Amino acid sequence: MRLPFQKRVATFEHGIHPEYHKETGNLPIRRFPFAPKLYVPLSQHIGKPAIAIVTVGQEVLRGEVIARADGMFSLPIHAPATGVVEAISPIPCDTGEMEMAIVIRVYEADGQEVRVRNPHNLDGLNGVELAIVMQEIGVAGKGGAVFPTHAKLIPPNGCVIDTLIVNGSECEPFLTCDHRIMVERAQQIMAGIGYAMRVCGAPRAIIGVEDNKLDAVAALEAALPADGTVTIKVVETKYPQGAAETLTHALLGREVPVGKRSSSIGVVMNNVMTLAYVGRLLPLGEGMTERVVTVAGPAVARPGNYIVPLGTPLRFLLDYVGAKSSASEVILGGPMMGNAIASLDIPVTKGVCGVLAFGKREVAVPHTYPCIHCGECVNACPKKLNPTQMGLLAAKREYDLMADKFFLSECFECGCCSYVCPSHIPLVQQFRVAKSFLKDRKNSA
Amino acid sequence: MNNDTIANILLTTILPGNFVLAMFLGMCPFLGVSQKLSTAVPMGIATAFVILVASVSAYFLNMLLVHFHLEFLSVITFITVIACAVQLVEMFVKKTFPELFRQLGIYLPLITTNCAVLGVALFQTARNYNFAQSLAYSIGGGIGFTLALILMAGLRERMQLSNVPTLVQGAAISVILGGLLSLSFMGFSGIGGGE
Amino acid sequence: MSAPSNFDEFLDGIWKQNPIFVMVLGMCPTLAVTVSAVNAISMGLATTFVLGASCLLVSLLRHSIPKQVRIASYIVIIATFVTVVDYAIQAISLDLYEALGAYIKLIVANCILLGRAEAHAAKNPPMPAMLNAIGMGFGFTLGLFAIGCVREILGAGKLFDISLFGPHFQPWVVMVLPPGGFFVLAGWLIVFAAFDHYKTKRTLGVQA
Amino acid sequence: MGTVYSVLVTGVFMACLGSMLAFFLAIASKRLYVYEDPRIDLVEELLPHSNCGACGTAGCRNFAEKTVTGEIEPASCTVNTAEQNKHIAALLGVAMGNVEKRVARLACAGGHHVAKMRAHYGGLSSCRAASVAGGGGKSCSWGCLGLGDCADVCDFDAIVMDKQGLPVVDLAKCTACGDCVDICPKNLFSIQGVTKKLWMACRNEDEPDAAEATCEVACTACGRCVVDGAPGLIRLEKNLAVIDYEKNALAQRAAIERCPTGAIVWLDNECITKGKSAKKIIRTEPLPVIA
Amino acid sequence: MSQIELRAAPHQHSGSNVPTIMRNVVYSMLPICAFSVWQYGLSAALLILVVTISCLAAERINSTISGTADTLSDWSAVITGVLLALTLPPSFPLWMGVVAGFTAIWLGKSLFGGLGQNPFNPALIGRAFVQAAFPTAISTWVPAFTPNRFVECIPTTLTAPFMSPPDIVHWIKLQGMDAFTGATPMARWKFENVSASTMDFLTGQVTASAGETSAILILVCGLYLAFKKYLDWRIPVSVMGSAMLVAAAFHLVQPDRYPAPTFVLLSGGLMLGAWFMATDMATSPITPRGVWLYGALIGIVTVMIRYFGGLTEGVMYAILIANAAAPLLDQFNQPRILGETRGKS
Amino acid sequence: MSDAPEVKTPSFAMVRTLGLVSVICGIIIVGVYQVTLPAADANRKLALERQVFKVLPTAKSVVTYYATEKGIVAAAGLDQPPAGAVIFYAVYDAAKKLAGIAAEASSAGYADQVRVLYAYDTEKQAITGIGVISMRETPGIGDKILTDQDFLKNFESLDVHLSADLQSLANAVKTVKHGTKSGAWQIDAISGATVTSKAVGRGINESTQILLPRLLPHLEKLRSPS
Ligand SMILES: Cc1cc2nc3c(=O)[nH]c(=O)nc-3n(C[C@H](O)[C@H](O)[C@H](O)COP(=O)(O)O)c2cc1C
Ligand SMILES: Cc1cc2nc3c(=O)[nH]c(=O)nc-3n(C[C@H](O)[C@H](O)[C@H](O)COP(=O)(O)O)c2cc1C
Ligand SMILES: Cc1cc2nc3c(=O)[nH]c(=O)nc-3n(C[C@H](O)[C@H](O)[C@H](O)COP(=O)(O)O)c2cc1C
Ligand SMILES: Cc1cc2nc3c(=O)[nH]c(=O)nc-3n(C[C@H](O)[C@H](O)[C@H](O)CO)c2cc1C
Ligand code: SF4
Ligand code: SF4
Ligand code: SF4
Ligand code: SF4
Ligand code: FES
Repeated sequence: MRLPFQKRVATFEHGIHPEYHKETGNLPIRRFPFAPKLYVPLSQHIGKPAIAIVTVGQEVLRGEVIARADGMFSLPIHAPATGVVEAISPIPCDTGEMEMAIVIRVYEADGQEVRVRNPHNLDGLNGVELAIVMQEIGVAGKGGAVFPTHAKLIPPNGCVIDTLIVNGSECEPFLTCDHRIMVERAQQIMAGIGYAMRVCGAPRAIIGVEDNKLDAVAALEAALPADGTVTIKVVETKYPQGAAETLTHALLGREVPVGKRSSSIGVVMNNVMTLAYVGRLLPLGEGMTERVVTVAGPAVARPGNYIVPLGTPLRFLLDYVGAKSSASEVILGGPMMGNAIASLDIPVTKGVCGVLAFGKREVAVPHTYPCIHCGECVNACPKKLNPTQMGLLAAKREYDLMADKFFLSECFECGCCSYVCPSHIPLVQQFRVAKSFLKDRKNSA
Repeated sequence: MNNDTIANILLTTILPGNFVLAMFLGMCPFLGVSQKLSTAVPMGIATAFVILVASVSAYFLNMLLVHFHLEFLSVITFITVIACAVQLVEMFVKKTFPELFRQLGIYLPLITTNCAVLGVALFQTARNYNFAQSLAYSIGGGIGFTLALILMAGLRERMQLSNVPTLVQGAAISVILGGLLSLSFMGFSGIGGGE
Repeated sequence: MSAPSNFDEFLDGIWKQNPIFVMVLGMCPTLAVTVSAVNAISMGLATTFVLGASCLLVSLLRHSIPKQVRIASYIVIIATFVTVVDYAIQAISLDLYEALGAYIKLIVANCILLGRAEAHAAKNPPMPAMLNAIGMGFGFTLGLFAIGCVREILGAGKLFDISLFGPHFQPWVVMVLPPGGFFVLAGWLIVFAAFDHYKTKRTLGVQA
Repeated sequence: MGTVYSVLVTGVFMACLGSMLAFFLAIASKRLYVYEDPRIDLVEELLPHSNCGACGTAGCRNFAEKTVTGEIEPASCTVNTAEQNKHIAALLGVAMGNVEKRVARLACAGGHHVAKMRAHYGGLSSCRAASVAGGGGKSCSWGCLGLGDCADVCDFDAIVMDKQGLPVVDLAKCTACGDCVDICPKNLFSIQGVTKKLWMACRNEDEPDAAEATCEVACTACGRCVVDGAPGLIRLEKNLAVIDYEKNALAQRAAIERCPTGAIVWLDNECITKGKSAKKIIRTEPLPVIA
Repeated sequence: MSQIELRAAPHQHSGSNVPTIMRNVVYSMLPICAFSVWQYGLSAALLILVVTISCLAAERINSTISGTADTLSDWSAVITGVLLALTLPPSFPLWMGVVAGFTAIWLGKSLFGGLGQNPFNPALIGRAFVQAAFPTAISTWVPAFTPNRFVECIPTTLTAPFMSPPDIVHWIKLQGMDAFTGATPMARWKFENVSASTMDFLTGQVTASAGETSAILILVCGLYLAFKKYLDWRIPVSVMGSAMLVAAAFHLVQPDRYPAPTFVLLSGGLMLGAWFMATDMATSPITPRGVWLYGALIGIVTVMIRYFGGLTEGVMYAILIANAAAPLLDQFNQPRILGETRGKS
Repeated sequence: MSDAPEVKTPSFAMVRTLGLVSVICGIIIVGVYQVTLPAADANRKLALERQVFKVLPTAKSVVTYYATEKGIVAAAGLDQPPAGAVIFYAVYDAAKKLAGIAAEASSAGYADQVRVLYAYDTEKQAITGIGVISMRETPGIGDKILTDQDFLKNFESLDVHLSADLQSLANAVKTVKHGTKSGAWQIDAISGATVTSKAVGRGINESTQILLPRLLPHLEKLRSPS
């Protein structure tokens, strides 16, 4: 609760204030070595998987396209290292399913410079043309949804985009990669914003940064373009400030209508790191072969932000930061929304912004009590849903009722409700179960 | 003896003298048709309507009976008229609002055997209510019945989401809820009566 | 499905299809007049009489009543016998009449009656129809009596008006108030459920 | 007021009242008449009222309407006893219909004594919950998670979880309602006719070696059943043997005899039989979790 | 790496849990208990102890019968017991207290499935039951601060089980308290039109239930809980606010007939009810508007019962009735979710 | 396949059946009514006498009267009471002397109407006893009006004499809080059952206020019954 005389920082209603553990935010980004073998899944984005265009035994150069995009809502995959294709076979992925991947044995002796680039002359291209060029560099959203960025930027028919929101909130605890990018690569972010504005046609861009990253704000301010089309707005440090709906609400006071996309209210949102990569890679015509990943957590001996080649298996990554033997639970992403994984053979992909390792003690299962109707979850839900009722319904498998009467599909799984529940009821998990059931049933019908 | 004011009658029949919770009238639909709000509300309204119809017809019928000195026929004539009225309402709804009928179909005939309907007719006669008082009595009774039904439905919908022990599930838990509701309504005793 | 014997018909209502504990019907008198065992039994017997007589008549007339006036005719028949009982009780004892209050007249609206008339008597020959009805009536009486006993014992410290616990017993007034009726009924329902549960567990145990 | 007077007045009064009401009702039932086939009610009364939808209609009432119009055969209601369905057929004067009994079949045999785990799942005890939380930790990503959602949803208590954490369907109780099919996150259940006796109890599409490494009873796509079965009955697809039930009539027990892992089985009445060469597994305790 | 553990997101938690909340509520009630023991001595102490123990016993027996895990450790039964005891008159016979305790837990809670599943406030169900069962005993009041209160019990306290309590008028006279009228301030107002002073209420110098005495103490303890976010501050605010408003309206129209709003606020169980019982989470709504309406309903019904009903005190029944309406209040006041457009298509 | 049976509305059969059933049932009822009427009447009379004898122990016989604005009439010959009449009972002792008047008072109590029968002594112009006809008050509280000796003492001689103009009571009967009775026309309430006590008082007040002014001018008629 904010007292009346306190200065108001732009924010949204409800939400939570978890412990942030953002110690790695002060460490500069460092480079990560190449694992002996890289496992590059063909599907690292939302949309159709890429189609492999290499064969087993073929030698590939770093930056070379090894799988091509399958249509507009797909992205090409570039070789993350120079080496030889050892296999194209299923490997485990974070959902627990198996996915096709190209396995590259990395040439140890190679310097691993990017060997293949395909630069275009970007001047004079209109928005759609620029988007097509953008597809070639294979950038997917780094904010979590891994939607192909070029496709996201093109305004849907009949929509006029008036604002590009650049999401620099990074509200998840532990994660600091966006923070470091803003501090270290402000210039490239600005370049990326420029390209993105050209594609989506927005006359202005607003960068939203939480007030616990004021050094990032300073760095960005120094790099702002002179024409004033880009502004920075500080928002309250609160989870989930970075979610599209809440940030849009905090910055513009607009609400995305239920069941619609944010483009319907003239807004398109990109993550800062997404735009940093666009700004860096697009002029060079270089493919995405690596990304900055926060590696942290109580079980990690050398936490930090690392530039990790895509396809690096977690086993190798955790070994290197001194975590493998002490880790009990490994999470891809932040602690609030990230998924725990069942296998260390899973590789780092374009959507992995953080790898967190927790020790035995931190993953103890608390006793679950029945819901005591305390309403904490209702007061925490940033979407103002009714998690109490949905949780009770889910326990009785009343999934249809949840969807019909309680806006199940609007839940963006931020986890605030589970976080505050004194009964330790796994609310979000139940909502995900409900959604997955309804989706499966719809697909099979 | 029958100098109760309209407001008093209304208040008494809705709260402290609630047909269901204090007078035990209309228990069967109260326990039977209260699983869901979506059926409880139309059922309550339909019953309230029939109660009103029954009360008005009973009032005039009673005038006739008194005129002919046939008071001993009151039960049989009231109930027959009620039964026919319900059947007419049922046919009417079936013809004009088939959708509503599909939802309520099974419950409509039940109203005939709802003690509250006959109860209103008999009690208003026994208390020598005049027309306005009878009207207030039946309207209050209908509202009270609907109120109890709706409260009960809300509680039972909630019960469906809790882990009621198997032994208590079903009728027992509804009866207990009814008891607790009735216990709560005891707090209203005295309202509308007394000074 | 072999045709049930008349005796089975009779037993059905007392136990397997007990109108109070199994079918949960006729709740108004069940709750309203069971403040004492005597009231309960009188009400039960009155209902039994009406049930038996009207089911017999309905069964006799079952072929000559058109479907459209079915309900109206049944209810007229039931109302007749209710009125008969009403006056009979007035003639027998005014005290009892006062105690049972309007609920005697309300037997007409007791769902058990119309339910039995429609579901059983209208489809069966007179003999089984009446036996079934009387069985139901006894089942109903039994249920009322069970409830009435508990309410009278706790609520007044008496049974059949005989003091059980001495003059200083503190009566549990709630038992004779409306909520007490609900609670005692619920108690019996739980006892029935527990008994059922125990029985099915036993039979399952024997099978295994 | 004399008795005679009283009786007379009563008689006249009741006669008037009775006939007047009947008259109203008669008018009303003419004016407000809505035709509805009375047999629908009769049929509905004979149905089990479980509204399970196993017959493919939207509940029992709908089924009754469809049987009356002849769109569906009485026997399609698998929950009802045959006797009741016979009553319905007799009532409507139609053929009972001959519908093969169908039951839910599980396409996995990997209990926790033969299938390896790579992680220990410690959340909400439900298969689908496990599957949305990183897949549940079973090494075979196709296999049964063993947390019993199917047993939980079956309204007919037809599924129990056995000691190895696999669901077992009680064929007598199963009504083919399909709830277990819907709930299983791994899509392991399907509704099948009881005459389909040759059955593939594995879904693992991994490379043969990988598959056998994750689960001792996985199909290794060795092809022996393809050779031993009738021509065209069984084929290999995605590292699995696939049975073509169009040719079900040709199915013979011989097809399973040489299966080395026992992934393909013969279902006879209540019991599942494996081939003679299938490896014998005597272990019953769970395998340890290995990352 | 020994074994990978799989857990569902979120992997972080606020750290709050049910027993901690419940334990804190118990702590916050201890000063109120202490005050009532100071006022009424041994009898109050015994009553609180016996009722709480019988609640715990009922809970224990229930978990044994139903074969569920032991549920004593969540502390909620302690709250029920203490609150129930605080709403009873200090002279209440102990055996009736035991009946109240068992009813509270069994009828009020266990039958619905235990913690959090009960639609009505268990403590109040316990009290409503004994109020209906033993109406005389529960409306028998004794004066506070009798000289021997720490060495002897009020005679009714130790009534033999199932027996009627003795008449205590004589005993009260013996205590040298002849000015005592044997009635609560509210009864005195209702039947004699005598209003007690505000100061007496604030400091607890009035005859009442064990825990309905010092308004200030209750306020402080309640505020502590509200500050720690263990209770929803909106509920007491709307209960007290609506009661005050309605009372003020009546007072303005007929000042000689209806007492001042402060009297309504401070007398009887309103404070205890508003802060500790209306706020019971299991039985109150959760949606924002639902919560406000719930509080308002309690306030209004309380005043209505007090002014027009046959009873002197209506807080308990008002809360129970609002409990009954809580599911409906929730249903019809679902919050507007972010981005939802109502009415407009 | 759709050879569904056609349903017709047999109007005449409906009218005939329901009419016939109604008549038969009506006759049955009339029969029973006529048969039981004497017994029921006798019962009612007996009950009334029992009550009256309780409040007026010397009573031996009871005559029912109606009091109207115009005067009093015996109920015996009348089919139905005259409009606005109040019923009361003249009670005679063994010597056929007027022992007192009994009348009913009723008012809303805690749960429902409390109906009491009170005995009025024409000599003393006071109420000399009450008995409860019916009530649904809470057992243990409200029903103390039957048993509480202190309360019953109020009615050993409750002053109800009329004012000089004979139009109303000199002092309205009033129930007062326990222990504060100060006049012979006041009723000392039962502590803890004030609501019911007040109902009794209010009922008596209402009844006497109407009945006594109508009754007193015609006392002579009662003293010498025809
Ligand atoms: C609960 C929640 C929290 C989120 N937090 C962040 C965040 O902190 N930073 C961020 O860039 N995106 C966050 N996102 C993703 C944004 O909603 C949005 O998808 C993203 O900023 C779009 O940019 P992208 O397409 O470049 O990834 C979050 C999403 C959700 C649902
Ligand atoms: C968004 C982003 C922008 C980057 N921009 C540059 C850049 O402008 N120049 C550069 O040398 N490295 C940049 N890097 C880092 C390179 O991938 C790499 O660290 C760099 O080539 C230094 O490598 P070195 O240690 O081999 O010199 C960037 C990384 C990211 C994530
Ligand atoms: C369940 C219950 C039943 C009651 N029944 C009666 C009753 O029948 N008659 C009555 O006068 N008071 C009854 N009361 C008590 C009244 O509410 C009120 O307290 C009393 O009449 C006031 O009397 P006092 O001022 O002497 O204390 C009952 C109280 C409760 C809780
Ligand atoms: C603020 C607060 C108030 C509570 N009030 C009550 C109460 O009035 N009565 C009660 O039985 N339990 C109360 N409880 C405890 C708990 O919610 C109660 O036992 C549940 O109703 C049991 O499901 C309270 C708990 C809290 C946190
Ligand atoms: S996970 Fe869903 S329901 Fe829970 S707080 Fe977030 S948006 Fe609301
Ligand atoms: S936070 Fe947990 S206990 Fe509280 S209402 Fe929500 S689900 Fe229930
Ligand atoms: S078959 Fe499916 S639902 Fe059943 S236990 Fe296995 S995984 Fe769970
Ligand atoms: S849930 Fe599955 S096993 Fe159970 S009856 Fe339905 S189909 Fe059969
Ligand atoms: S007996 Fe069924 S409604 Fe009254």
